[in-house]
Amino acid sequence: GTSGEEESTTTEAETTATTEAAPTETTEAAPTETTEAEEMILTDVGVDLEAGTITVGLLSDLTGVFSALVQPVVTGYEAQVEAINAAGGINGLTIVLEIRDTGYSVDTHVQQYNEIKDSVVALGHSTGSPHTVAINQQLVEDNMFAVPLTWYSGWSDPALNANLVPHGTPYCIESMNVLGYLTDQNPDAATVAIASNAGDFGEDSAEGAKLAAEALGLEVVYDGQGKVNAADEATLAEVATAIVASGADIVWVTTSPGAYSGIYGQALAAGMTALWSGSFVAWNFGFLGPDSPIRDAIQRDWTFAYPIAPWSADNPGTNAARELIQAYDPEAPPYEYYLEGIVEAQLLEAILNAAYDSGDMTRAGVLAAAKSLESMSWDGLAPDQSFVGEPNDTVQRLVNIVKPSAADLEAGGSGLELIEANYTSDIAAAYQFDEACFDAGFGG
Amino acid sequence: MLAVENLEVVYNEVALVLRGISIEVSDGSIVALLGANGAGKTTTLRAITGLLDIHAGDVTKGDIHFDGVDITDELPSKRVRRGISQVMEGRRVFAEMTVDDNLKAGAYINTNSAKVKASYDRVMTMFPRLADRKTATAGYLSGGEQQMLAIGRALMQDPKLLILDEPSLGLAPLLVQEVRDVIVDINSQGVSVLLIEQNANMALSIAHHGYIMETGKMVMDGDPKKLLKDEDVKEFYLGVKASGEQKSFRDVKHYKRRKRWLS
Amino acid sequence: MRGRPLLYTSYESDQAIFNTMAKKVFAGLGLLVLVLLPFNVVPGLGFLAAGDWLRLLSTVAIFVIGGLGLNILLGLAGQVSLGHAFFMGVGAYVAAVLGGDPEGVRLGFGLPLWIWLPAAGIVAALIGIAFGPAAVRVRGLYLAFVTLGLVFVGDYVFRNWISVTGGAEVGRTFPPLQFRLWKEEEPLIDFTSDGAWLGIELISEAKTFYFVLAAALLFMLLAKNLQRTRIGRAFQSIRDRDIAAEIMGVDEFRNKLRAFGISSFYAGVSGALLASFVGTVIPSRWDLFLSIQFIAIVLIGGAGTVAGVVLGTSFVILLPRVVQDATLWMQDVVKEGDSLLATLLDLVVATDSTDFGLVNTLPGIGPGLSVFQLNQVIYGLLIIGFLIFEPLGLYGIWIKIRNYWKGWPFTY
Amino acid sequence: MALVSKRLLQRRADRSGPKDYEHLLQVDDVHLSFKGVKAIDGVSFHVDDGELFAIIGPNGAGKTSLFNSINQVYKPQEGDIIWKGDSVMGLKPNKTAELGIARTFQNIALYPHMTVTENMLTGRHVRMESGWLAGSIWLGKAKKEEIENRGIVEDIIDFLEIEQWRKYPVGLLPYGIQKRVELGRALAMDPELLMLDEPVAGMNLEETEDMARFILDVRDELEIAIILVEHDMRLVMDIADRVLVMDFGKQIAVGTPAEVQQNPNVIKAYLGEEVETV
Amino acid sequence: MIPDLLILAQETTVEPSQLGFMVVNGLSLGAIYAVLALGFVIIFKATQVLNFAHGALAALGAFFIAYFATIINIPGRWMEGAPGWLQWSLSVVFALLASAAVGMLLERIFLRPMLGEALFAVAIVTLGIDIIIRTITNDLIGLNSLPMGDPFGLSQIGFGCEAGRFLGSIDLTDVCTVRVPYTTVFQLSLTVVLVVGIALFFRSRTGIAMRATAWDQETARAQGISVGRIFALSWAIGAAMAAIGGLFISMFPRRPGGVDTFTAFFAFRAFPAIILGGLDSILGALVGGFAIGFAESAASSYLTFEFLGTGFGGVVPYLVMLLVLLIRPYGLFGTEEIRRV
Ligand SMILES: Nc1ncnc2c1ncn2[C@@H]1O[C@H](COP(=O)(O)OP(=O)(O)OP(=O)(O)O)[C@@H](O)[C@H]1O
Ligand SMILES: Nc1ncnc2c1ncn2[C@@H]1O[C@H](COP(=O)(O)OP(=O)(O)OP(=O)(O)O)[C@@H](O)[C@H]1O
Ligand SMILES: [Mg+2]
Ligand SMILES: [Mg+2]
Repeated sequence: GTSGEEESTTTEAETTATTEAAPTETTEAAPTETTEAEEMILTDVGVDLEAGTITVGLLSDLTGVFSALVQPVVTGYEAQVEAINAAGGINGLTIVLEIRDTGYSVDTHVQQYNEIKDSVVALGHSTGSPHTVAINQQLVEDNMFAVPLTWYSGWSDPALNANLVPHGTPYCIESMNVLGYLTDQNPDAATVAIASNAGDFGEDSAEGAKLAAEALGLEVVYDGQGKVNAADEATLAEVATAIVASGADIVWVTTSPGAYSGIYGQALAAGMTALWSGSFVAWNFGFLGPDSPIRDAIQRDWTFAYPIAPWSADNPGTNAARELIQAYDPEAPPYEYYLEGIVEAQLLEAILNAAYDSGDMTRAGVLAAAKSLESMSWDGLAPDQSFVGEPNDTVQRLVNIVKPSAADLEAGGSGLELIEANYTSDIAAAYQFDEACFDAGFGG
Repeated sequence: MLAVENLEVVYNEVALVLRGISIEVSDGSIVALLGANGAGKTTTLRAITGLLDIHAGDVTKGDIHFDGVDITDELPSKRVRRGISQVMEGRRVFAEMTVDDNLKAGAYINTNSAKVKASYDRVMTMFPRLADRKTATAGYLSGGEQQMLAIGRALMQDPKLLILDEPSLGLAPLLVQEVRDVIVDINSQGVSVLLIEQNANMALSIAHHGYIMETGKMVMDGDPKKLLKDEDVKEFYLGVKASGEQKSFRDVKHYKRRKRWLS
Repeated sequence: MRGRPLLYTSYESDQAIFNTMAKKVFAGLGLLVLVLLPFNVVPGLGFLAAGDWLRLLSTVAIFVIGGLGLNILLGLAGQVSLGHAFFMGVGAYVAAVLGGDPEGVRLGFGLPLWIWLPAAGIVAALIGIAFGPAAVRVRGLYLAFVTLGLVFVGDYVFRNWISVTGGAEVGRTFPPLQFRLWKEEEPLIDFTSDGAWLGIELISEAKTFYFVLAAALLFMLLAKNLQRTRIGRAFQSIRDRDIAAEIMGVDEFRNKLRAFGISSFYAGVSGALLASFVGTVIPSRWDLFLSIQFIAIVLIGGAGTVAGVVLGTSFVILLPRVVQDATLWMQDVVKEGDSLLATLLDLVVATDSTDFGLVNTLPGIGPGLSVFQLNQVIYGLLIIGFLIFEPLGLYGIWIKIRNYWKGWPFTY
Repeated sequence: MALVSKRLLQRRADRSGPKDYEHLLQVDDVHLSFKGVKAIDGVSFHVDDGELFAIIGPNGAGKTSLFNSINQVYKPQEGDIIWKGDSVMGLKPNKTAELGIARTFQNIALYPHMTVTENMLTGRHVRMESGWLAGSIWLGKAKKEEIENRGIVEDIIDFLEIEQWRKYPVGLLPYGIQKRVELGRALAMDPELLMLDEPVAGMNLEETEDMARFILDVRDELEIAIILVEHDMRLVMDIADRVLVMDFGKQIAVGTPAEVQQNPNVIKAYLGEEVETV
Repeated sequence: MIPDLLILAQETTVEPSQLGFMVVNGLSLGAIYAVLALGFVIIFKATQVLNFAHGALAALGAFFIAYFATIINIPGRWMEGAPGWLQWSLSVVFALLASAAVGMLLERIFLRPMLGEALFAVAIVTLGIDIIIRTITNDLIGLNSLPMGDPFGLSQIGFGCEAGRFLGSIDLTDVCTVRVPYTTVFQLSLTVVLVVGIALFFRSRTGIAMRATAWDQETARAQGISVGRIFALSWAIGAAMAAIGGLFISMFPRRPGGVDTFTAFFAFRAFPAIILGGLDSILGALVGGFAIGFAESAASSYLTFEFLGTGFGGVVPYLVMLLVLLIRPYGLFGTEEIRRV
């Protein structure tokens, strides 16, 4: 294309006037499927009215440490986009995905962004927090929005989110919800042990847990915020020892699935019994398999909160999503991350439709459309969310409380049983959100 | 016993090093193979024992028979099992292993422990110096000690044919005589020997037959006694003047150099 | 006949880096091509003028500097170090602290590039020298593992020293590539924004490219000179025969320390440039894999030569992109269908979950590997294949080609 | 005789000042053992300027170990080694090189990946000065020094007649040429004492003659003292001024070749009866 | 059920023995490191190859075990009624054979052509292998972690338990001074058996042949040693050891979920153990493995001061290694390099 000479910092007005003038003209002569829209659709990069395509980028970790999570997200995304296209696309325009593997490396993320930035209208998702921060400045310059594929509460911070469209419940709100739920159910619980990965993911979650503990009157008997390093076995043993020593009633650990099960296993081996939870990212349906040694124990001990519905939830949105995946890939195991991909793709669809309706499909137009999405509904697949207003208004506080269930797994589900949909605890609901729960110091 | 016929060897697919040589070692004999540096003696040995491949060498013509069997393309380990052992040029002891372990490695193909013991004892009596240093790390032995170890290691295989590549290199005069005696001794026990040497005097004094090669070709062969009398052999291999007296190194002239300078 | 007679009128001309006319011409042409790259005028190389390719080439230039450093240690002095990533990290954080935003969340003094860049190298070198005595005590592979320890200790420090590094999974931003005389607001030369230089419009990627290219060329020159002078020879003699070298008068200890220091200097500079170039770096960037990548660079290029480092770096850095483009292309061809090629490829490529194929075009699960996984596998295979078929490295291939043409038309 | 270039002769002239020492090298009752093995067991001798001194002895007698002790690679437990009146004991090996002791090795110890010229230039290391930074920048003094020393090395290359191999990595050269390069590298150090460890082992007659000629030239033209360890008795007896005989680390005889040859102990331990035919 | 549990939890707030936990954890870690080190050392000892793909092989081996034992149930599917432990053991044997086969294949395809090349060039080849195996293994493992299907489950032996028993098999919720999972007992006994077996093997004729081959392949061949067979054998053993290491890693309590995409990284943690013991020493692998296991376990139990930050336990092995190397440059039992002129 026109890479190289292209101006990436031109203003909106200039863009429409100068670049891509040709395609704009051809809209009049465009095939009829560009609907009866007489008004001109403004475009710049990534939307080709002549070819009838909208190109959207996905920066996904497909071979790195989170590939087991991100691969199904991308598959779900693709499935949904295929469905959208089959149903006529965005008013006749086909969505084309430009998928790039970042391998969960910041360098590669930035490099891949630069490879696709001149051909896409927006980023359907961007895996990883420092990774997304690393391209944030360029996103602003390029007038593109991106959906961060992480749930850091700081994404709602105006300092960061000019071009970000975060969806789902932030980690810290998730903590508040689950701890609220657990103390509701177990009024005797008096102490909590908290441990987490370092960084936005773990520490945002841990901060949330601490805020919740304070509000709920739980005593924090071990604070292992930032102490877990999933790739360092020694930290798992250290944290497990400390958790056991603390004798907490509730344990909140936020880390990767393997590390979570490792800490849990070592605590079990030391004879500890407690209520266990942590960010849903730790969940993996392998833990419930018939051969898993902890199969029974986790059904007894674990509770999670999901930002989307579990696989076997029964509501229109989830039912449709499930069918979609099963049709797209009959081999696909039931797994919530497919649904996450669908959630993201539906969000994209809504944004693109809104942009089309506004007649402005330039990057800036699409970004504006995203930022003015009043109420987005996923029909139960995920709690509804608004993207307009102050952080305190837009931040998602609803979660789905789930518990591991072998029965669900055997019945063809993902092993997560929906206990309560669209749940929000009192502290989560009341929490005044005006800055990140945990300031990771991104961009500093 | 060993018959090399019309052998051609090429290195790296380009360098023709052996240009059709033939050697015969008959049962129970000692055969000497002499030749200037780079003549292809070691290459001949490699071809016989199957170690050319490591050096990117190939037999492109000719064949090698051992006891009537064509072994030209056999694996080296197979040939060792047939009874062909070698003392490689440059000692090549397993430096990080002890003297004993070196000998044990030599006895790898020999699974009969009584036989191994017998060979071991034989080596120890042959080279008392090694007996003193049984547990020493081979890499720290002196040059000559390493040479003894290399010879001893080959003897551990109880060979039918022993090929030695410059066994006298770096050995003290007395030891050269001893090695010579060892060779004669081994030979008297029924082992055929192919002896590659720079030390023509020593080699020809015990050989039953001698070959002389020059840049990949056999230039002369015959009865060692005759070879010892040959004028060229005398001049180029024995350092004896036409007059019959030994040349002195002090008399060596700069003539070659002058000649080069003039041209 | 062996080669052609080389006639020199003085040892000086024989010892020059480009000691033949052909070499001079090639070097000049090569430089010209590099300078013209961003202008899309070089036939066949037009695609390299795009921003993303210029970024890749800049990455190559930055890695060349680090690679030269390791080459001095590994290729010349024969010391295997797996700790190169650590020294790059040190350089990067020195740069970050000295050049970082004083008002930012992390420690920063806002000093200009001409201070933080050399300082990055110097501090890394000092740490390298401080570590040297321990490194000199152990030899060979043990040294490799001692230096591996550096990477892990470094990782621990980098994770925990949050005020400097930003901490795990967060990282920090680094000073941009801008030239200021002192802490003034506006940079004199800004390598990171689009605009005109001497009236010529350049995108930011081109400016960055020029800057790192110049740096890489400078370091190449220094490395080449080092290699062909007294100390470089001393390094090589230690590599080839350490005890003999000592007996011939080379102080093994001092020279190993020197090699560590110089190599760490290069690493520090390279790390600072890399961090500055990417902008945001998390501590795990300086991991074992980065060290290993540098070893691969040196070995694939052909240890011991400057040209080898350049070739090796290009291979290691550009290969993933080439493989990626190839696999993506394959995916497209198969998805398009129709052509003969597509039918052929379809045998190996699975387009949906029920189709048979070793590779599928789905990024998620499905039969066979995804194209992205294939990308990885091909990368691995190429590295292996390369070392198997050309153990002398890319430089070895180059020499073979050169000798072929030298001898032409008499090729044996 | 114009066998050696003026520059090399100049070096010889530079050395010929008044002497303030008794012997160039003096080895004084040296003992060296490794974990119970007595490699050197009380050896004493001296070497004077320009002398060609030979050491012979059975394998494992400790000859190489003696060289290594003089170079301080091995640290003798007892005794003293005195160079021009000062003890070298405790010095690092590279310091002995700076003093002017050069050496070749029993198993060729060249730098196989470097060319002949480069190998010889490493010999110049101790006689050069420029550091890594000066070298990296390649300006002024460093450059001048490099070119100057290249000239000296070229003289030696000429002297040893290995011009045609100049640019070859030595690892690829024939054995005989490598031995010659090794001699060249030692000569490049401007030594006053040259220690040669079996310089003609594995060489054919022609190569041995060449090497003998070079050794004699070095001694005669350049007036460098030489210690020669060699098993080739013809060579030793032909060219040595004095011979030391060792056995099991002990010194069993010293004297002129003629004396030593007749010594019954030497015959018994080393030469064997048939010395003439070997 | 949940409320019951809470009551239990409150009743059991007896201080568990941290020392006991540390020792048991150290033993289990030590076994893992020792087995990983053993596989690595064998390959190095016989072929002079630094196998960077060891971790990937461990993950692949663990996958094989999970695959045979739980997914396709081979040979269990043909032996209904046989005791579970027997079925599982046979599956493990099958998986080890598969791993060994992979090891031999890798050697034959990728490493044999590298015979005689520089050590580090070969090491980089193993790195390429690592990338390939890891990618393929990750693909095979898929999205969920795969448990090993071992018969030990969560069973433990308790020492000094409250219920009056001093020693015995216990419930998860019993209160004991020291608890040792069956899996740890299994790991320890298997490690001892393996080390003894391999040490004996190395003293044999094949062992000497392996060392000879490693030092000088050409000369080894000249002794009638089939270098190819030695290489294949050592890679087979090495890969099988890696698989056992992978199994150990992927068990309760360390990774009750089983093998996942992180498993492959674990082997790098065994490096200090390998070096501490000496790169080419079987005994060293054992001693190094347990020394490092204990050092790490002790550090993560006791060195938890705030100022040390996070993950100090993880660098302790490297610090121990550095310290030992400064005193003994070839590790505790490594062969010294021959250095002489
Ligand atoms: N691996 C190799 N590749 C290429 N050429 C080789 C190789 N090995 C030997 N040659 C060449 O083959 C020729 C014969 O070598 P060979 O080693 O067989 O000679 P030789 O008679 O044993 O000599 P020497 O007396 O020095 O041991 C020489 O010219 C040598 O350079
Ligand atoms: N570094 C060492 N460690 C242990 N033993 C050694 C070491 N160096 C030499 N030796 C032993 O010391 C003795 C003398 O060895 P040295 O190499 O000096 O003998 P040499 O006289 O040079 O013999 P040759 O003529 O065979 O070369 C030998 O027995 C040798 O094994
Ligand atoms: Mg030979
Ligand atoms: Mg000697």
